[in-house]
Amino acid sequence: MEPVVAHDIGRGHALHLLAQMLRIRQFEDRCARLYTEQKIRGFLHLYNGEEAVAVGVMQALGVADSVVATYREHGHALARGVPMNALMAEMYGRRTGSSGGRGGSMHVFDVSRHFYGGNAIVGGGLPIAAGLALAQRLRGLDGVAACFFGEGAVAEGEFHETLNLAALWHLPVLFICENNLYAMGTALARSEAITDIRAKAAAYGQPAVAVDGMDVIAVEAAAQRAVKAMRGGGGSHFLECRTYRFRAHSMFDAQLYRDKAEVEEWRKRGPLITFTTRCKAQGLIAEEDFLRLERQADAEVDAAVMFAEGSDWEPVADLERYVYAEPRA
Amino acid sequence: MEPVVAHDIGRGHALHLLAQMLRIRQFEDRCARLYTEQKIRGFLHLYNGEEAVAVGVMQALGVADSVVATYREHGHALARGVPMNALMAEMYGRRTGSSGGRGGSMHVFDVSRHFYGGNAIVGGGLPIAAGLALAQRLRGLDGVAACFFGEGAVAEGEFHETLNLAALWHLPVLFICENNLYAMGTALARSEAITDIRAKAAAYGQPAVAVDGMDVIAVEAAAQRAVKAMRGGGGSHFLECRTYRFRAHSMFDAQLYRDKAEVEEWRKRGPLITFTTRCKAQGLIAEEDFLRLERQADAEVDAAVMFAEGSDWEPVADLERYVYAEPRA
Amino acid sequence: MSASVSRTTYREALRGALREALTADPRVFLMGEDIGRYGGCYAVTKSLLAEFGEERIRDTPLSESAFVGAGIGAALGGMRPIVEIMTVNFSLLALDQILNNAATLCHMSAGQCPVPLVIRMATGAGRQLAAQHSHSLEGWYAHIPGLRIVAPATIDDARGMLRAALLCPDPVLMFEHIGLFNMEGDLTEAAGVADIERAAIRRTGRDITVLTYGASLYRCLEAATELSAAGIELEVVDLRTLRPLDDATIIKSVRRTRRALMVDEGWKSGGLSAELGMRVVEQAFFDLDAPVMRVCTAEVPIPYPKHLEDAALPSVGRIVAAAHAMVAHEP
Amino acid sequence: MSASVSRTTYREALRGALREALTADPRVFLMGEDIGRYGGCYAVTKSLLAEFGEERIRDTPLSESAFVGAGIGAALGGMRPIVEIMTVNFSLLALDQILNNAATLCHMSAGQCPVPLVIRMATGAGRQLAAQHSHSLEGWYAHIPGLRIVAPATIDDARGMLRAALLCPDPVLMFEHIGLFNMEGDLTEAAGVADIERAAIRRTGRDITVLTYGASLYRCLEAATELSAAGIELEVVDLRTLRPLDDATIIKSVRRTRRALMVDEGWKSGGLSAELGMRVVEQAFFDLDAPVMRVCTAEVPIPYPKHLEDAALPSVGRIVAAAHAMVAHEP
Ligand SMILES: Cc1ncc(C[n+]2csc(CCOP(=O)(O)OP(=O)(O)O)c2C)c(N)n1
Ligand SMILES: Cc1ncc(C[n+]2csc(CCOP(=O)(O)OP(=O)(O)O)c2C)c(N)n1
Ligand SMILES: [Mg+2]
Ligand SMILES: [Mg+2]
Repeated sequence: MEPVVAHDIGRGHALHLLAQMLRIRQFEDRCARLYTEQKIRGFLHLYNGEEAVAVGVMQALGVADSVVATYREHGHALARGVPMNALMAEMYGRRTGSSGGRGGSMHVFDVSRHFYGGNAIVGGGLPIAAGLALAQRLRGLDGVAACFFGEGAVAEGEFHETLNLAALWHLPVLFICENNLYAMGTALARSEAITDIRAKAAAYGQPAVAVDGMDVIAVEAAAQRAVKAMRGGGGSHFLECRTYRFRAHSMFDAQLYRDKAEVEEWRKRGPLITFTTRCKAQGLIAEEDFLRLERQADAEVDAAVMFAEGSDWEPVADLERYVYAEPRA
Repeated sequence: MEPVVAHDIGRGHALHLLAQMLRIRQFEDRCARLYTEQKIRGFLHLYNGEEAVAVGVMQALGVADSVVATYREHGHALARGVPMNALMAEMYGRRTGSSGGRGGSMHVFDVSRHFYGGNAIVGGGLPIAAGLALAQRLRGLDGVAACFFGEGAVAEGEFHETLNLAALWHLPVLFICENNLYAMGTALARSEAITDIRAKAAAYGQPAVAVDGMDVIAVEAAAQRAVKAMRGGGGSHFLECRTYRFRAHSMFDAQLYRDKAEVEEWRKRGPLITFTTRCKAQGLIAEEDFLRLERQADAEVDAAVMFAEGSDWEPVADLERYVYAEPRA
Repeated sequence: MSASVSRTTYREALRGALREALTADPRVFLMGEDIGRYGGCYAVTKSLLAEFGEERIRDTPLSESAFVGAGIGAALGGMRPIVEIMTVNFSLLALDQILNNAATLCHMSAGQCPVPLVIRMATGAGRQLAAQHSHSLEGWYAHIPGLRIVAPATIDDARGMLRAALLCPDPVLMFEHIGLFNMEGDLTEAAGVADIERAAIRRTGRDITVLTYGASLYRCLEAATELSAAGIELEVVDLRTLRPLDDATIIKSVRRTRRALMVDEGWKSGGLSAELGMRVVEQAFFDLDAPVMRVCTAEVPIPYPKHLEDAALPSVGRIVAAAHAMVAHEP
Repeated sequence: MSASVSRTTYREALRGALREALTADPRVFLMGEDIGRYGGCYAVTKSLLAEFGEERIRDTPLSESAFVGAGIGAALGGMRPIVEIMTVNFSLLALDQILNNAATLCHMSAGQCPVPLVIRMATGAGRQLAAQHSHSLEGWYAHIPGLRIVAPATIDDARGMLRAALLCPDPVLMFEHIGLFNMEGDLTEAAGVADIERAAIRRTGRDITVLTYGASLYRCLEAATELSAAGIELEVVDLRTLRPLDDATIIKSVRRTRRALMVDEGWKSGGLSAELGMRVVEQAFFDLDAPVMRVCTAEVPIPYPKHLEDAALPSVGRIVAAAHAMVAHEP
């Protein structure tokens, strides 16, 4: 892993990062409750424990950059700036949702923020990110595409095809592998003959680094370096973020495949706890800051629930709208 | 590349290897003529220049081992022992052909020799070879599966998926990459960001070596080592054979993508010429041996043509036979 | 004849058949994503890893093309693999192996390479899983020669068709509707191997033949009960096998009722119901008193919210309405 | 009106349309295997690399899923990519991207993500390329909502439909039959953009409406000439677009001829002809004087030898025989 460079972040930025992580955490905790109340249905995949990855990476992106994520994308959406109201309404399936309610938890889209899902086919987002980056290059623009996926996706053929294509064509894609050690119930060592994902990526001929995905500052710094290199005309970069998901894969998972003790061990390294402790030690923030941000996040979540519950359903008459684009160009 | 170990082969074996390579060369030269006479139709991909690879590898295999090849598989079929008569009849599409005439040049099958095609989807044979190897392991047998494919296939997702699976499960697959530098008109450097294929394969966690694919002895030795390791319980092995195709990709190819001079340069290193020269220098064979083997090969080809031309067509009434297996188990 | 039955679920019937096959035939093994430690994404294979061990219950990496292809290879190599693809939606990643290899090898090799492979996959909508997890493509797969397509709707068939699939020398794709796994009911102990070449008439009736399969069967039976009160009697045919189709049973029923209504959960255009309708027309045109009709899924990627998902799928209401429209046509 | 025409081939008409698009619209670029240095496996893109350079004529590695997916991404990113897949047979490797992404994104995102992507692929049999290079799956693709499927049969359409595809905000799959590339004929200079929502009547006739497209069109026209001598007049409809189908033109014709014969090169069961037949029956049942019929490819992986390949494909003889059988049915 990359050594963590001591890095002076200042109080304002510390508060910002913490606020973003807390928004995600509180939003999702509420979603879990809403799921048991059956207000949210379908598959719900929580990002709990991995917040530092999305928040860290997003700091490096500009408004014109694109983001492609997975079915575990609430964190990415929020960190990218998708309004929480629209996100919660999407969880409810309401027409005010970011995808008009049609996508639900797994398919959040917000094109005004270049947020392209919300892709629930493992590995399926990678080629799309390469294409978005290609479009930037062909249009003479300097936007990059950030593509998030789990370590499970690394086994898929599309990972291989896309890493090669991006490296070969020097496309400005930032591949971010969220290595949380499990793909559903399959531990990394049970799915990869060689488990060093960073090394795997480097073998395609692109800069590849691994960082502590629990450390928002380390993630941010690595993403900044990669994006800077790409803006300067560099090709694709790979960032392995070593992290852990604290909760089940989805709401249907009994977690028979891992020990409670292992989870507890990782919890001690949780991104919120470690960052808060560190910032306190450095005198950047105080306990009351944390509590205030938590309250703010909760208030934002409350408002989002209100918004969602007050929103309409899309009319059934519109079921077949948007199968084809409208209006015709 | 592996250093070529000086290797004492004896006259008998030298004659055998030369005979096999000559059979392939003469068979295919005739096929090219028959193609222009329209006796052979469809796609015809010649192996001219690459004979040392198939012949070298086959020396390492036993009767119970399996072979999976590509659409450029005449050489593999002959070297594996598919009778030339049946092969030529297949080229003609006659019912006495190895696939009853249904497959043609690209789909030679001979299950009695565990020769499983003849696969014309680039990369498509790799998973099948993994499965054949898995079957051996699960049945407690020590057979291996040899899988041939071009360097173009390396970019396909199935390459990645299968190499990982084979390494992860320690399957006795010998992956043989026939690196002839071009996939149709695409030079390796135009399709791979990193062109060292051996290194790529090694990154999956399996022994991987590169050999001079123009040197039948080097290929044989490397294949022997790999197969021996697999019989002893070892997992998959990878063998990159650096070779060159002297003729066009198929009969439709104007070869705009490479210089005549490059082809001529490689021709000097042709497997027949270098092996013959070397054996002569070592006093293993004489010019008259070469001529005799060439005559024998020609006679075998003549007989095969006669056989094919004298064979019947499969009756149209049988068109729908074998869509499903018969008889039902 | 009073058959001995036991109470179980569709999921358990499948698991029982898997267990039985693993016990009886050393050539059988299972392979798929999360079928072992996790217990299967729909829990069908739960506990089998503990019973049969890692060699025979093989968790695969996420690589649909490789492990389906490996299943083909293992079948060629003398094994009887049962491959699980989590859902039909992900099977698209393995479609090259399924169409270009599994379905093709036997014919292309003039019978030398039959592929006795069983591929199980979940299919269907109804659980708000949205556009990448809800499609019903089994009717689409039924277009491919060389494959056999089965879709058990009942608990007996869940077990019996898996048994039959394992005896079959051809590649068999078995589609299990996600709405059926929890279904409880009776398993006929002595039912044996299912005949995977025959449809079954699940309800007899004189007015309209309904051709359906899988979870839609239950919607049709519900509609039949409702229509019966209105004096319209549906004959409900459970196709069971979508390729090859059992024309004999289908046509015989339609000749009697003189009307055919197809109900399936696939998209309408180019779906299985079109094929069924064509066969009826080709073989029984002059016996028909009304145009054939079909009730299928709206031609949209299935949306997440329940009201839209319900609106997209064939409902009892739509089946009833179609039946009324059909009898309104006087011969 | 005497239109100005020029003599050309189907292949050149395609190339001309590509050249025109590359010249007119900086957002257009081409991507595919061997389209550049090699000149395209069917030589459609020959010389374009020299004219437009490597940035816009992009040879890809052998990775169908990645470059089709990259096409989707580039379309989302404001470009107008034209992706070539060598043949439909290899497109199966990219089917996940095509179905789960290209066809789905617009609806799933409530209209935010239209995918203006053109995918061209060769299709069809007749050149003895055997079971992994000869299939006709365009009718099968027509099952998928969200896609537009076009299959130009004429030189004017080769150019005009590509133009239309590029103007379309949806993913358009364009299928070019391998038997047509060398076809010579006239290109109507002023023909403009083709209407990809309408079928075209290529021959009028009173007795039977023949529904077909692509290379089969020419077999149908040949059959029509032969049948005309026997007093049977075919009306030959070139569908042109397989999704969405132009019901209006189809049904209007069938109402007049009172008979419908479908001819396509796909496998019969679950193929496009089944859908066409169903639509005719659903919309014009009481206008029919004979059961609808279809002439399709035998349900086999296409074999290599010419006599078996010919036997598998729809032939003029089979079309003629079907027509005779249909008129034998007296109303
Ligand atoms: C192609 C495909 N195969 C299987 C699945 C089912 N599935 C959904 S998430 C998942 C695990 C993915 O693990 P990973 O990539 O590590 O991401 P994580 O869930 O850990 O964030 C699986 C197998 C799928 N959605 N797509
Ligand atoms: C999946 C797929 N894509 C494209 C093709 C068309 N094609 C046939 S051979 C070939 C080149 C393959 O090159 P390589 O793997 O290096 O083998 P070689 O022909 O050099 O022996 C291509 C692109 C194919 N058959 N299958
Ligand atoms: Mg993971
Ligand atoms: Mg090559």
